[in-house]
Amino acid sequence: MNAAVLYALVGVGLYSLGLYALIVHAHLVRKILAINVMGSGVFLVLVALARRGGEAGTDAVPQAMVITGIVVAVSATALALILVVKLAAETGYATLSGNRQE
Amino acid sequence: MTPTDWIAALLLGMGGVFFLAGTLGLLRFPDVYTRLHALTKADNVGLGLIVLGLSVQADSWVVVGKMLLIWALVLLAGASVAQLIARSVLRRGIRLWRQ
Amino acid sequence: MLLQSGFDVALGLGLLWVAWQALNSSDLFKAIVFFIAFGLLMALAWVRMDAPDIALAEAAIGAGVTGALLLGALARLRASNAGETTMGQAGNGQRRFMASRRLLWIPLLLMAAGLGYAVLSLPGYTPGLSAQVAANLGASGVSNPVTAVLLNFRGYDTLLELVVLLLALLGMWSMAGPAPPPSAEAAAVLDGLSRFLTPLVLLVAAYLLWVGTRAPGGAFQAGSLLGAAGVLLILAGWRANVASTALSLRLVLTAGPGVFVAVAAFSLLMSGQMLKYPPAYAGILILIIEIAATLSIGLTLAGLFLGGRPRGERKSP
Amino acid sequence: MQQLYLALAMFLLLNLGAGLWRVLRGPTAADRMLAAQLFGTTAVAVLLLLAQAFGEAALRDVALVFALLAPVTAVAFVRRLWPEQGNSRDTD
Repeated sequence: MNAAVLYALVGVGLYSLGLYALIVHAHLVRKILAINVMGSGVFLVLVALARRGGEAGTDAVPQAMVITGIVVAVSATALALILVVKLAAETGYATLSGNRQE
Repeated sequence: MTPTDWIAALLLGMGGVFFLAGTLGLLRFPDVYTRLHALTKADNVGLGLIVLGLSVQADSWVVVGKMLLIWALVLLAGASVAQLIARSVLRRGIRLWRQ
Repeated sequence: MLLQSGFDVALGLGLLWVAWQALNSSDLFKAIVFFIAFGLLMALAWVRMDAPDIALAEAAIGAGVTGALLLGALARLRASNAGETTMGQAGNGQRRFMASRRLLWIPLLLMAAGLGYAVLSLPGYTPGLSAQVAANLGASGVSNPVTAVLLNFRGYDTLLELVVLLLALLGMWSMAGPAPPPSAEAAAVLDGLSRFLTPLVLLVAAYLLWVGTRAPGGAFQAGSLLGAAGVLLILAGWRANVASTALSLRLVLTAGPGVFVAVAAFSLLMSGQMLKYPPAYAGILILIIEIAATLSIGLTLAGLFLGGRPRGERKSP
Repeated sequence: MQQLYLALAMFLLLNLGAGLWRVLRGPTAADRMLAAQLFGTTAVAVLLLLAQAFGEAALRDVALVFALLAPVTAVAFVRRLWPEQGNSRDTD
């Protein structure tokens, strides 16, 4: 097993852990963290699999996609966090209504 | 191994020891003030020794300059953050550890 | 060789463990600190994946923006007593769900096993598009393949990414209302630190932008650094004296996508195809787009951290 | 020599792992934040070692970015989460 496969498997692991946390946690900030971890897992799989080029070198296309992905992920996170902050300011909860007693 | 290699290895090893000391301090010291002290000093010395060890074998002066700049920035960050956190902890009324 | 594998295995296990803690720590603040550590380990993983361009972006975003963003949001949530959900707050449905949590492992493990099997069964040698990238690198105007892909071969992707960034900021502006007022006057140490570091960050951002044409670096990394400088200035209590309606602010925010579209139109006229630069001008066109994109990305990230529309007031002297 | 760099980088990584214990234990939020600060310094050292071990100059730029931005998260913590007006004595 070479390093690329190792990191791709770690990426799969991260994606699964993130999905688990996304489902079981009610707090929306935890859900945002979970989505971020899932995203990192996907990025890791993409870049790890781009390394199978051998002498032809690393494939630059997935790397470029991941760079823009990281910056877009952080701006989406910022937007999501503002939504949660507004929700909590309005309702006093940082969870969706289905997940709490009214 | 040439004599330069030995000097580099010695410096790098000492750097590792200081990092270990910083972590031991972080884990073993009794309160946040002492841990602050351990971290922001031991690790910065450790990084300095590693930078020195790498500089001995660096290819060019530009590389040495960049590494020294990095070390200076880490020192600045360590000193500022230590002061800011210590001040914030103190104002929150967290007591100092007494034997 | 053994040491390298050891490093990779330790880093991989560390990533998984830290991610687990970031997702499942009892205390939300603890979870966020673990998430910050997770970003740091990810940067090391990118280094080991021969992707220094990504490592640079991850370092700038992770160290400069994400942590500050999460901690700021947590502070605002605590102000409205929503920093944490206890089990008591969870509804009946949630509690019933907790009971079936163990069953959730079964489909998730099956999914993980399936994905793992898919990864393992992929052919070992796949050059992907690296041959095409290498063949056309000479005509792209830059010699860093990642920058060539970002700004030449798949320029339209990057153009749309810049639009997405802008949309995120506009979305926040329309929902969040005016930004929270700056916290109390910064301590002397913080004030001095922000004055000392900001010019250096700008310098390194310019360096990364410049070097990005031939070595790891580029607009996204430089823009993220600018954003981090903005975060530091906002934390130190500095505010630019512009309202969200100011023309100057809007011009810089739209400079990235705007210049990109202008270049696309120019290339449409010159060569009949959008974003197909004439090889003689490719280098300079890419640099112009990158400068505009860097400014837009930096200002957008800082604006996202501000947490609302800028009010247009100056730091009181 | 490359072996030595790699061995030291590995040692520092394990060192970082040991530091995670403090994030886990706390007890105060400041302790956790401090540990995160240590990770930044350690990552810089690891990156410098890897840069020399593999002859990749770009990794020094990554280290430079980490060093430049090392204080940002801690400053956010001090300014936003633990502002000085706060007199509550909760330990998180």
